[in-house]
Amino acid sequence: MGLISKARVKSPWIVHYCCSSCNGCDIEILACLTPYYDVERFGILNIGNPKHADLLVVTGPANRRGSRVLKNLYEQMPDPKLVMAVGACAATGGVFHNCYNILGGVDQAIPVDVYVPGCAARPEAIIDGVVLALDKLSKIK
Amino acid sequence: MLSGESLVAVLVLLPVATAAASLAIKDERWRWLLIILPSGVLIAASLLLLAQVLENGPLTFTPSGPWDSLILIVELVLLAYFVYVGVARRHLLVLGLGATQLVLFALFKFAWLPSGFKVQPAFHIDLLAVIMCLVISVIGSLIVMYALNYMQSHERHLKLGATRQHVFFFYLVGFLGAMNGVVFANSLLWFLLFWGLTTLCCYHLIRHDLTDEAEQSGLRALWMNLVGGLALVTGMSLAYQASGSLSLLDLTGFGTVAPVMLLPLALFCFAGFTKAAQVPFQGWLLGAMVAPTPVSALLHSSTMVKAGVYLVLRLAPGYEGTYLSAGIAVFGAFVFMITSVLAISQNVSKRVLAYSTISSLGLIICCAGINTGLAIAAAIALIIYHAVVKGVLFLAVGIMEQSIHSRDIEDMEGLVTRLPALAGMAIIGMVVMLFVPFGVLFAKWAGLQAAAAAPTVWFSLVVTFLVVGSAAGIVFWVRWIGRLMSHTAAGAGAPEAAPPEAEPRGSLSYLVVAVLLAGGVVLSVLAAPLVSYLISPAGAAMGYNPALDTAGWHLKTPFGFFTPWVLFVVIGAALLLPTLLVRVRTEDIRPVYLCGEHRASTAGGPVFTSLGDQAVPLVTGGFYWSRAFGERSLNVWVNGAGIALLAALFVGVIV
Amino acid sequence: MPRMTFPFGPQHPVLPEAIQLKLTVEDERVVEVLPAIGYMHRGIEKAAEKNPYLNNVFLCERICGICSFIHGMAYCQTIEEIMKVEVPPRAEYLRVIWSELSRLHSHLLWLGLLADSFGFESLFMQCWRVREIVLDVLEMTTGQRVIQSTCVIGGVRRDIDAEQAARMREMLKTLKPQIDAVIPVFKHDYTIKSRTVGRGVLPKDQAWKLGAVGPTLRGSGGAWDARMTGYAAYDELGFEPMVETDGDSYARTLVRVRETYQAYELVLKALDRLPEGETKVKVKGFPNGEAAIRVEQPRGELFYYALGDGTSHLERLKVRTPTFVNIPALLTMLPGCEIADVPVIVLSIDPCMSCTER
Amino acid sequence: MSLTELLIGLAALVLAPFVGGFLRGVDRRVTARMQGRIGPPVRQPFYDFLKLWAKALSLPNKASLVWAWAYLLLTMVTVFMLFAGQDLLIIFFVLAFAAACLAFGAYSVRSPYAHIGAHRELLQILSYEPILLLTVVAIFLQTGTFMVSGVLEHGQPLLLTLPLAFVAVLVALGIKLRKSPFDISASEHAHQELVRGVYTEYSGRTLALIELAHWYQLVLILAFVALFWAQPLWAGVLLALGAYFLEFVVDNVTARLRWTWMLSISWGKGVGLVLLNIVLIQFVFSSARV
Amino acid sequence: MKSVMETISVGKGDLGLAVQRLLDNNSRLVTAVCLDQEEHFVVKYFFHKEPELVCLAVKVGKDEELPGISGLHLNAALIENEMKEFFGINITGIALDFGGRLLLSEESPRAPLLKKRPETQTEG
Amino acid sequence: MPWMIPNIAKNLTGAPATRKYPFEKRPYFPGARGRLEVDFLTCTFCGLCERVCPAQAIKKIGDKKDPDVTMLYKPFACIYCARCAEVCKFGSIKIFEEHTAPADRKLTLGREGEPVDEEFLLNNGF
Ligand code: SF4
Ligand code: SF4
Ligand code: SF4
Ligand code: SF4
Ligand code: SF4
Ligand code: SF4
Ligand code: SF4
Ligand code: SF4
Repeated sequence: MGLISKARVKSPWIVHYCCSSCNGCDIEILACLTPYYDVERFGILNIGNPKHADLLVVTGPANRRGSRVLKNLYEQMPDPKLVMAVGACAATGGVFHNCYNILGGVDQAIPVDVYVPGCAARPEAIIDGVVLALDKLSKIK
Repeated sequence: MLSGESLVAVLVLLPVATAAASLAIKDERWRWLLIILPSGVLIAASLLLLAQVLENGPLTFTPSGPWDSLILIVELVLLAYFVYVGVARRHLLVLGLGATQLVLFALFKFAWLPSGFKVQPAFHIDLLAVIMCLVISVIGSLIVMYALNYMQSHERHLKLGATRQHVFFFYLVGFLGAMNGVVFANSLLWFLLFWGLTTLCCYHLIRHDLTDEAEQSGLRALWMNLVGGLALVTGMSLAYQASGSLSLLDLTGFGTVAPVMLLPLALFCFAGFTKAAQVPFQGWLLGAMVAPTPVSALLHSSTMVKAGVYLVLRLAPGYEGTYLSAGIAVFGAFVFMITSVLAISQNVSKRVLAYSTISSLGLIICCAGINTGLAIAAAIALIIYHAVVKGVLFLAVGIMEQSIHSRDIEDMEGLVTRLPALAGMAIIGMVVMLFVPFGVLFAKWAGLQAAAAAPTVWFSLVVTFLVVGSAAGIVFWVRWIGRLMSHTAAGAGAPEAAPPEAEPRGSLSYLVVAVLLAGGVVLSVLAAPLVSYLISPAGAAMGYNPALDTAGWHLKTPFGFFTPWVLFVVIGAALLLPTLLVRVRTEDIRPVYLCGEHRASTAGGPVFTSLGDQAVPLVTGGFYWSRAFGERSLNVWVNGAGIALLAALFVGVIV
Repeated sequence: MPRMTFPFGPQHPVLPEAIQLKLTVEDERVVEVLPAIGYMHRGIEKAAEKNPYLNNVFLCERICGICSFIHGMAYCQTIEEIMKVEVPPRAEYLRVIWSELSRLHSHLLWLGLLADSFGFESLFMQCWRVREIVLDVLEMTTGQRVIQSTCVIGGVRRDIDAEQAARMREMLKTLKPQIDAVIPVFKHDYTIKSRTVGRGVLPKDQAWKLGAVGPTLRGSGGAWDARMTGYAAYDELGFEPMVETDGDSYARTLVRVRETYQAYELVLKALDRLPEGETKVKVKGFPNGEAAIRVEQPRGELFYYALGDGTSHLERLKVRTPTFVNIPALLTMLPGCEIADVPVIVLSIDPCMSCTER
Repeated sequence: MSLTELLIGLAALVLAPFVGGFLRGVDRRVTARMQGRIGPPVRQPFYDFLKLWAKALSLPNKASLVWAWAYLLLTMVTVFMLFAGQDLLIIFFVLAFAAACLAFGAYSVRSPYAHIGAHRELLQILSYEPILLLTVVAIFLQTGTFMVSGVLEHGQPLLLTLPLAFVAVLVALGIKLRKSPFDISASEHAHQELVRGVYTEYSGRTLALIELAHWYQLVLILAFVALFWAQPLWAGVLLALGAYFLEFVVDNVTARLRWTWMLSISWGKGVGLVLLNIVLIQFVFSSARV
Repeated sequence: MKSVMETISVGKGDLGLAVQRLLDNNSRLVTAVCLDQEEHFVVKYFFHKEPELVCLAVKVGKDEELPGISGLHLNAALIENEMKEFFGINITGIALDFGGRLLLSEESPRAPLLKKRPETQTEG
Repeated sequence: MPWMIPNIAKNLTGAPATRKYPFEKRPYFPGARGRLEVDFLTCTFCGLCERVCPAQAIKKIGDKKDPDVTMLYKPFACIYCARCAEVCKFGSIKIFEEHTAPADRKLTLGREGEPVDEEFLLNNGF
């Protein structure tokens, strides 16, 4: 607890996987990194490598190939790690709920810690989601 | 205690005698005995000689007896034999060069020299010569011992009917005698013979396997070395004309030399360049790789090419402060740089080693050209360290080649898991070759400082070549080490790492590599005493001021300071700390990052899922940037520049 | 020469979406590229048969979130053509406005991603910063930043009133100088040119034969833009395709740069000429018959085909997106380039796997 | 080495991470501001370090651990040596060894991205090493010594006689700090075609070690830059900070370039400039030579 | 109005010829659409014939082979792969055959776009 | 190379563009579709919204005559298209401008706008 826990909360590095999403949420996540929202204020870096990341951000529903990749990525992340599902698709399949190649939300493949609703999820909502995730992270011993 | 004279006799004649004996004896068991015993004697004798010279100063004598006539006869026979080879192999260059040399030598000896001309003393053995002798006898003998194992497997692989090992060992052991002769001789007439004998042995060793490629490479080595021989004979005649002497002592006579002496000196150095395979004569050494590995090891580390740099170094006091000296420095530095750069594009292990040898020799030559006390010390140190480490590397590569049946660095990927002991030794060897605090780099450091301190505009060019060359060296060595190390750990999804292949750790060849490697490391640790007891005195004996202060086991030049032991401690810590501090469990080992598509890896390495959900094995080949650094794109320029530099050297000397 | 074979993607920080390129390289040089796709496939064409046809507007919009408006509009146009619906002129103009705003934000987004692909982080940030203004305009006029859900069969669901139009003009006025500040970097910067000029060359006849569309085609000198067919209000607004001839990544960049300005002008022009009237007509009945529609997306020509059998559900909906036909062209550009060029060349066609795989 | 030198060296070992981490924080902050963002707090690198340190162990193999440690320790040695006034040539030789350890770590794993990163790392060494060594020689020609302590005693600011070498050092600095346009082997910024290049396979604590080593290296390089105006000290510090700031600017106004370009810049322009400078001082300032 | 469309019905055997004629005209394939009409497929090839669309419609029995046109027009390869994958229609001679693994993975339903899919399939 | 300099110089000297969310919240645009509220009290269970919902995020459980009839709304499946609000003749569905809050569970809202437990959903095949 204490310093380490604070450091964790202050330095969440994310890896983003676009799992058959429509790109709507992806570009909103990217927008969070850019000047108007600038999540680097919270120490967030889009590090792009699961081995370095603390937070796996998934957009889009789990489809069949994608869930294999998700499992692999999740497995490669060192503990403590969190998963954030961004958008209606990632939570439940959203508008793609009745597509034959879709298994449903991301939680069909890996455990999810935070769901961010919206289609597309707004940058503000994503930031709120990160804050919620960090709250969870601070409780991890 | 044996007298100095008899030690010299042992060091020169024992190898010859052993060689002759091994030619006669074809039985394996006897050969082992016959080789190992004299090798031990040779090593002991060289050490005794060292003790003698350290105690009594340079050993100078002329053996009594009709040696001069014998030498003359053998020399004529040798030259005639070269001519014969030219005829028999229909090689015009060999024929022409051999014949010219024969004629020139005969003219010089019979028509020019007064009959009964004698060079006194025939032998002059100072500390430099003893150091060379140590290198030759100790490392050379170890390589010969290694060859015992190696040649057995080699012939097994080649499925030879009748063994040809006796011939092989004849030349191999004889080589050592000839080399000792080269470094001991003071009389140029004697020197010429021993020089020619090394050429002969070298030729036969390279063509030993008798394949077409071997024959071709042998002939190339022969003609290139004959060019050097011719330069030597020419130089001799000019030197005689200028000074009336054929003694190396006189030639390098302390004090200023007459300008007329510069040309013969330049010719001698040129001969040294050919023997040291400097650009544009690098071809013969690269081609020599076709020979069995002990040959390469011998040629590269302790003999042959070292004779070339020895000559240049030996003559250094003679041309100190002249245009020739600066020219040699620039030339050596250029070769150092360009061969390092060329080595970047090589994926054949022995070619990398060959280029690195040429490069190191270039550095030694460059140091000789810089021609200050510090530079000479650096050159001597380099000769020692390079010989030891290159020996390790060649011998290790030889075993690798016999184990994996390839000399391609690419096929050595992950050798640390397949042949851990051997790969480990090779890796340490390369690290010793490349980094501080080990000996080779210490020498490089001294050389660079010496070059920087040499006060003419020319030397900025030398320094530039040196820094670029050392950076290039890092590239090819580190990549090679990287290839050896690259592996997939058990636990990273792999069922179990492939078991290491059976390594015959106890065998003689492994032992030799280990001993040499240990020698390299120990000598690096003992750099300070080595400098103060051997290298500085050797330089002093040649008339140079000792430039290195070794008080407190530091190495101190007038402008710099280096404390190796601190770094040894740090490296030790780097190896120990993680092992002591961190417990790694198999479950902590994760598969490599393959963009989220890794699968359980196989013994062959990582696998990823690709097109159509198919498993595809990962291939990680090395990069060699052959478009940028390849021989094909650079060779023309390299050779052109080499020739141009040599031409400039001679033009400058003559004008 | 030794080779390396490894996956580039599906998860890779420079790839916008999940696609795997199986790369084989010699040194830094790419000698073989094989695409492995299917990471984004959902089955939207089938889902479109399962949904009532009116709901498909929202599904189609989510074939891609970047130019989602145009997807929705294409679907609407297809159904309108089958059902012979006359869309009111004001709706047509509004459709152009939102289409071009989509193009504007998409091109700015792309310029940013391109900058990112060669590590020009500050330029990426700058482009995305400029783009936020466009998103604000979209949010103000449609209610959502990236997926507008505004186009419906028979017209549009929202109108731009005078107040909004005024505010929009104001916002667009601040946009112009900001675009002007980033564009010269793409055009003139030495480092950018050295990364794009002559990289990924696609000759004109090859571009045509391989089916390339959009800026990929126009960068190679092919003067085809689906807006030339004059759908929506493009007829009245007047339209010329932007064409460059060099066929390299730089030319494709220039095409988009010029289209950015063009889109900006078109928005203003449409806003100025916005006719009064209805924005939507009531649609009755079910589609019966077939239609094929082509519209121009930021990435190129989009093709929709629908077949209705007079029930509430379509018999077949087929979507062919621009990236789908640009992939063959991409595969001919890659071999021979350097690893470092892969992201740049891949991005130069502005791939959109989500719509390619549906 | 005198006792004071020893103490200064040890003090530098203790302080360098703080200074280096702080400077990295400033870097991120200023870069963010150049991009119109607010950016992370200046203490951000320390959070990152602690977080990485506390992550669960996860390695591709055991060897990479050894190399990460070796990288850190050797880098620390260079910092110690520089502040203890040691031989500049040796310092850069050790630095090369450290850089090689980073490559060894990447090579030890059969991972395509790490390997390509390591190959490119070698090209980076090939690019900056000659510049640094040659600059040391140029400094020697001015001061008559390779010892940092000796350089400090040299009265005249080196920048006045070695302006071209200084420019070349800035190029080397950019390569060493992995700033655009030279961030080819591994970028500080993740959107690079090699994922994270040489760092790809590291994670958690080993990555923290590497980060720490980078802080040391930053201090080392900036201290080397400061040598160009060693007396008075504050001028040197200003010079170093100025150079650092210049790197931010260059980082933010250029795209990443390919390795061929990097090599041609560093050899053609970098080495060329130092050489020119050396030749110039030999002709123009020959009287100033010791 | 927006896109004028002219439909030409061609026989399976004449397809190649018709395509070649269009290509010679500097037309190019826009896409092909497969329609499942209970007892047979209808494949519609849409060609861009400046500035209009031309549609070649081919009727193929469910178990008949349809010769691919990717040999004539490489552009068609992906489209044909997709049709084969989605409908199980037997297109022969595809320039680059992904064998039904272009978009669908191992576990995906087979021929998902058929109106009546074989009973054994899992519902998507 | 110099082309980017004006941009960064301007950024460096000017104020950052960053909206300091969540510390400062900017006003939403009128008509933004951020959050949905279903007024289950005025709802008539006509089921129209269910039929037009493209994401099946809103659903009627039971029959109108059924005393247990209830509406379920899944904010985590909703795509915020506002079709339901458009068709609801009773104005029972309201759209708000601020976004729906993220959560660590996918809540489903039931009759009173309260979360519904998972079991109920499973039993009703939702
Ligand atoms: S939630 Fe909506 S915007 Fe986000 S990925 Fe899914 S469909 Fe696209
Ligand atoms: S590679 Fe192997 S088989 Fe070939 S010669 Fe050498 S040892 Fe024999
Ligand atoms: S943020 Fe990176 S990974 Fe995500 S869509 Fe963009 S480029 Fe791809
Ligand atoms: S008839 Fe069909 S399409 Fe119409 S509302 Fe009912 S289910 Fe939907
Ligand atoms: S091309 Fe891509 S970005 Fe454009 S609409 Fe289609 S899916 Fe979206
Ligand atoms: S009749 Fe039914 S729908 Fe109408 S108000 Fe009453 S409960 Fe609601
Ligand atoms: S807003 Fe759209 S998705 Fe959400 S409940 Fe209403 S109709 Fe369904
Ligand atoms: S449309 Fe309105 S009234 Fe009808 S069920 Fe939905 S919310 Fe209730």
